[in-house]
Amino acid sequence: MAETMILVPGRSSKQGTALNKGKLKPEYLLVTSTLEMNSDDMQRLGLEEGDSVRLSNEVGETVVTCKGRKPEDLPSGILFIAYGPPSSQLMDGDTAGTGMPISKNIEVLVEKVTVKNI
Amino acid sequence: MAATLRIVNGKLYDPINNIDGKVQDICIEDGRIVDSVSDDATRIDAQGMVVMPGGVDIHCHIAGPKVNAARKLQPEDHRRDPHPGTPFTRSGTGGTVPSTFATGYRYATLGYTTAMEAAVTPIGARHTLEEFHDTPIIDKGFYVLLGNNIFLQNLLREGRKEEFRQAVAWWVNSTKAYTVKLVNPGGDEPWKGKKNSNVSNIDEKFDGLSPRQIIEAFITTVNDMGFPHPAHIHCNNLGHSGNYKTTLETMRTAGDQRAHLAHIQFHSYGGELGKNPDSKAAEIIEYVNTHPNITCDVGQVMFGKATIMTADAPLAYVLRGLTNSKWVNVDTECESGCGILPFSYQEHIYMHTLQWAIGLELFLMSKDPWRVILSTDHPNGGSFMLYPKLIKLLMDRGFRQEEISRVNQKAIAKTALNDLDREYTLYEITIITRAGPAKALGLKHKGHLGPGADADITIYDEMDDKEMMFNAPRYVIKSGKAIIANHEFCGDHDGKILHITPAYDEKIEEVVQPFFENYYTIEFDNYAVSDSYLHDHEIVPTANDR
Amino acid sequence: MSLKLSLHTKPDVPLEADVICPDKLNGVNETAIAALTVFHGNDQTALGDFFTVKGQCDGEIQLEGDLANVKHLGSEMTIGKMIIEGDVGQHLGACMSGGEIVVEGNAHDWVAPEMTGGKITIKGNAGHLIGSAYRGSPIGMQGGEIIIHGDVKNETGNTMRGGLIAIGGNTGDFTGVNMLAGTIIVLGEMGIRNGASMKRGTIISMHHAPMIPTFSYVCTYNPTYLRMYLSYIRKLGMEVSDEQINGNYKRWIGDAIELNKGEILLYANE
Amino acid sequence: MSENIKIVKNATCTFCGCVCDDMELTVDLDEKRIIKAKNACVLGRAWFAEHTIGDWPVAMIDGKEVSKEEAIEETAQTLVKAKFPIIYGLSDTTCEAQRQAVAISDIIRGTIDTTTSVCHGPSGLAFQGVGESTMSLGEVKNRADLVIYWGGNPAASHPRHFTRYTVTPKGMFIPNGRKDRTVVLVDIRKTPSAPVADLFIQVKPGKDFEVLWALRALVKGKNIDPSIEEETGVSLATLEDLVDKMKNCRYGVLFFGMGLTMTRGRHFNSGAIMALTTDLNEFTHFVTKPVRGHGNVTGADNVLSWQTGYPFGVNFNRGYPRFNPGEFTTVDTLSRGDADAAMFIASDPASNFPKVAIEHMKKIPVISLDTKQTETSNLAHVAFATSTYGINTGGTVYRMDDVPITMRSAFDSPYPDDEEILTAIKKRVQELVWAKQGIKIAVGEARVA
Repeated sequence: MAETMILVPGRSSKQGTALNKGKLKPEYLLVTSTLEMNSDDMQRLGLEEGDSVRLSNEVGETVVTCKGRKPEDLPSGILFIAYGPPSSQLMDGDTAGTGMPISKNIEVLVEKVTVKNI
Repeated sequence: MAATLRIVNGKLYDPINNIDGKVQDICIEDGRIVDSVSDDATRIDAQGMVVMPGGVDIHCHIAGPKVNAARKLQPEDHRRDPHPGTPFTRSGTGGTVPSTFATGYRYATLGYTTAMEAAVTPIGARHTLEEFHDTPIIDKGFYVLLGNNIFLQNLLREGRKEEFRQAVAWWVNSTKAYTVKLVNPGGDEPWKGKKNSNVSNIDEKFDGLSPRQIIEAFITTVNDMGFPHPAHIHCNNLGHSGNYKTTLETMRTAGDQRAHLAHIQFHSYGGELGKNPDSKAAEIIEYVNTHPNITCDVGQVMFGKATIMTADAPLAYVLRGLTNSKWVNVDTECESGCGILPFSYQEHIYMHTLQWAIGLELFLMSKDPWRVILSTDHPNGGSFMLYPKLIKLLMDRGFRQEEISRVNQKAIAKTALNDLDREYTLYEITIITRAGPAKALGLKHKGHLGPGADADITIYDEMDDKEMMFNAPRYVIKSGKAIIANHEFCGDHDGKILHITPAYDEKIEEVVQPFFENYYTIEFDNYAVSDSYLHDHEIVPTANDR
Repeated sequence: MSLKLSLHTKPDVPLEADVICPDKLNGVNETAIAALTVFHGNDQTALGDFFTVKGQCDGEIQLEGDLANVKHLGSEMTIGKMIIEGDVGQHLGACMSGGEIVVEGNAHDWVAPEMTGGKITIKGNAGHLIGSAYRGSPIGMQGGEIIIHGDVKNETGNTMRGGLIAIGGNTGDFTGVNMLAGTIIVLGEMGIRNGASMKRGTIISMHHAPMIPTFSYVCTYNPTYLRMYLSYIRKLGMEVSDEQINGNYKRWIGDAIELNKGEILLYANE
Repeated sequence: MSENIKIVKNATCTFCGCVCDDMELTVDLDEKRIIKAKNACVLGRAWFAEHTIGDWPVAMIDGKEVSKEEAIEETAQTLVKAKFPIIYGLSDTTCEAQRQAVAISDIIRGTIDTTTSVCHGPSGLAFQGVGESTMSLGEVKNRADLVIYWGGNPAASHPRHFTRYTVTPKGMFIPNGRKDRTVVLVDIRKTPSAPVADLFIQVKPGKDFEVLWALRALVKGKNIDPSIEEETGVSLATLEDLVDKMKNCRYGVLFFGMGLTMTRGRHFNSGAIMALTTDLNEFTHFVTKPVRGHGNVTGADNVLSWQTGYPFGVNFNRGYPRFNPGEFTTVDTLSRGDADAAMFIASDPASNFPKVAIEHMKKIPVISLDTKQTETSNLAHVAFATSTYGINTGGTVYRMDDVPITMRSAFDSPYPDDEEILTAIKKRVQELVWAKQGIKIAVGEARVA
């Protein structure tokens, strides 16, 4: 089952502390590959805490681990992820004459990854 | 270029030493003018040329937080005026608010070698000094904004005069400033705290304190401490019709103490508030003429592009209402603020022509050129790059008449400009651009060509067209080093920071510190600017140091 | 006889060739043209390093080759004609005041920014900020015509004060943003937030478009003056139907935040 | 813990744009680490604790250790050879280092850009369009009775923003601190910052511009259709209530974050905030401020502005500065494939730029200067390891409100600082450029030497 949702990459304080250890360290890689999702949405998509999901759009795709958030904290259809290499894969390079790529509110297709990538 | 230099055959203009166009050699050694140098010194033949001290700008806005905000604001102004680098010099951009490198180099291309930034918030002093380090050629200093400083105003309210005096000295030391600047004293609090209002006259009390009390306290304190340059005052009501009364009252407040009135053109308007002004240049200059304690700079308006950039934030807001252009306001905690907007002075507009004409009236009716100094309040009245044109307006009556015929005649009719036949001489121009400002600043080594002076020298080809002449010096020598030779850059120079270090009782820090802890967001110990920001610098002594 | 410039070497990095402009090449011989300065990145080099020069310019220049990375062609142009067979890079006809440029392929961002006169035709698509102001400028395009047969992206006609922009395809977001006056016709669909901050001027589209909250619907009518514009661009080869020429348009006015004297006309018979 | 302990008072934390200068650092000089950072927030504590001395080489070429001098020579040769060299980053280093970086760009006629372009660059563009009424943070502390945050999450990104500057502190005209202020948060989701607010307004994603535009209209007394709620998720009544609060406060402030600059609309979203602020000055005193991310990104804006006249995205190909975001900004010069060499200073674009830009980075020689190993240093041809500003070096940084602060060094690092490396590169590229042009100038004659 796949659905189109809006991905909002942003900063988190966990990311901020992990960043100081080093961007190639496991802590940082974990934080930037964890996707927060409305728990109702997760249920609908048949997802459980820690499952892998593939996010894709016309730019690229990435596989991340999902984590539930209460519906009152994260509206249905919105996904949050800390900026990092996974979110980069979905960003378009066109800046529309501003220098800024669209880095938030990215429409992505969300699907459960049934076979785990090794 | 060797450390010794001899300039021969030039016609000297050196009013401080009473030299008016006499052909005489100048000898230079180790950055200073000396009586003689050995025969093997490098020679510059100035045959047919005019030799003057380097220009001194007593009032301009060239560095610091508000200047940089104005730079960021106007890419359109920079795009049309690139400043390419040379093998000797860095590149930059010009326009009304040039980049730091372009500022230094462009002053040099006019023959100016010293310029004073006229308004810096104390908390922005560090920023200003950083920019100064990237402003080449010229020597420079700045005036620190203390007139709307809340802590100092509190001391005045409470009548703590001695602590006020100590705190002023502490602030000047902590910021590496050259003197104290007042801008629309007493006007900040109504602006920030009372929904964008302002004080309307010099005796209007706000929380028990009037602008006049503030002005008087600073004039007295600065004179007592013997600063080389007195309190530098931007009066209340700038730009408003009828403001000449405020200006006269401000000057009267000084009594017979020294005071410098900034850009008086903007403060010489008659008429009723809210209506078109007329000229009160005669009244203002009459007071200046008859009071030797007063120095001023004119703040001439020049037609074309300008940038309004002032610590008088409420004024900038008023102008924004007139132009509807992009507008910047910056409030600075406990100290000051500023307003910025692009502006354009246009010949057909009554107000703009009137301002232009009043400036010229002030120059032409001045009886003591030593005390009525050339400025455009760069970039408020126009760029410093327009000084040569302004000089031509003053020196060439025919040119002036042509220009007068092109502007708004209703405004001209409100002035005496058509009746003023005076033409400035080269000697007088040397006074209002060099000797006068150096003297008003108390810079004893500048503004002249006598032994002991800094070897800051400009050599112009003598030409009938004074605009062309002052636009392109053939040689510019800074601190004894040739920077421009045959109109081209041949070297570079950092220039030094000019500042003062008035004595104060360190105990005052114990009085100031608690205020910081309550109301500032920067730690007290991180506030004072360290000497590492000075690089090459000169401490100019106060009268009390001597 | 016209001048023909054929790209023989593709630039590795952007090539700035503002010298390719009838004003600067008229009457100059082949050798001298080949020696003129272009900037290959930061490398100040000769036009002949990239172009084969044939003929002499008597007001007309033909260019061929993949010019997608060649910038500033026809900058500041005042007279003559340039015909470009292929794609072209940024800043085509920047600040031009006269003459004509025709591009058979696609154009990049900043086609004719701050143009005051003349005419540009792009047969393919173009990028962002067509006929716009450069950043910080209070005025964009002031006169002339920009005719683009394909699609364009964001900020078409930003701060435009005069002239005509006609787009055969779709536009991106903020079409006619900050417009002061002038006319923009979009035969395709427009993105979002069109006419934001506009003071005066007209934006016309043949399709429904989302409106920002500060525009209000006034009426549906048959604007006669529009026929003239639409007939004119049809003559230029754009696909305009009789129904559109004679049809009804919904008239919205805005931006209420500004003077509320701008208008957006949307074809009503869609 | 050794006996050799030093206390550094009033040190400055440069992790985020708050640039808090009230740190009290306990430094173990033998172990060369900070063992305690009093007054620091969770991010600041991690910043000070984790910046210890690493064990990687000062300089590497293609992954192999080389001397600093060899790496400087290779860097200079690479930069001078390039036709479209770009320099990018600079938000996490001192102004002194930034000045050297701009000088290098000027000399090699390259392009220089900072992380501003992918942070509040759009706000910089908006500023150039509409201007801005703004303030230093102390004015908020002392005066603001209405504090609005829009599209930002300071609780996660700037933890002390609320407590040190904007919400809880007592100020001159705010004697009771938090009690004297109304705090509003506007965002598309309930972020960790929401609990601090008296009023949380949730906007549908991508509808900030419409909401801001409706507010502007209401402030100006124009009508807004109630259908605004359906479009934006915010009711007309909520908007009217907010307008009422804004018009009637004594000193209001609007802080905004990258929820505005990074989404569709970009600079127009920031511009809407700035214009709304200007509009409100008809009624009361109102100011606004983008909440800046990196410790010295504001310094980078300032240094570039004073040296070139432009705040970011500056190109020197023609021998003087030019500015055009979308043309000279780094995402563009990489995504389009313009750049033929790149030097990244104190930033890691290989981990957060769009995919197409990262792919181009892999095709060109890259030079990196960073305190730690990153995706960028991993792909770099020449990689310098440098010391950490504010921990191992002094120098100047600018807080998000343009207030400059001098940092205090806590302990020495065996690694050179960015300024030292960049100064050496500058000197060498100058020699190479002069040699290329056949110019003979004695060192000391020209500014750049």
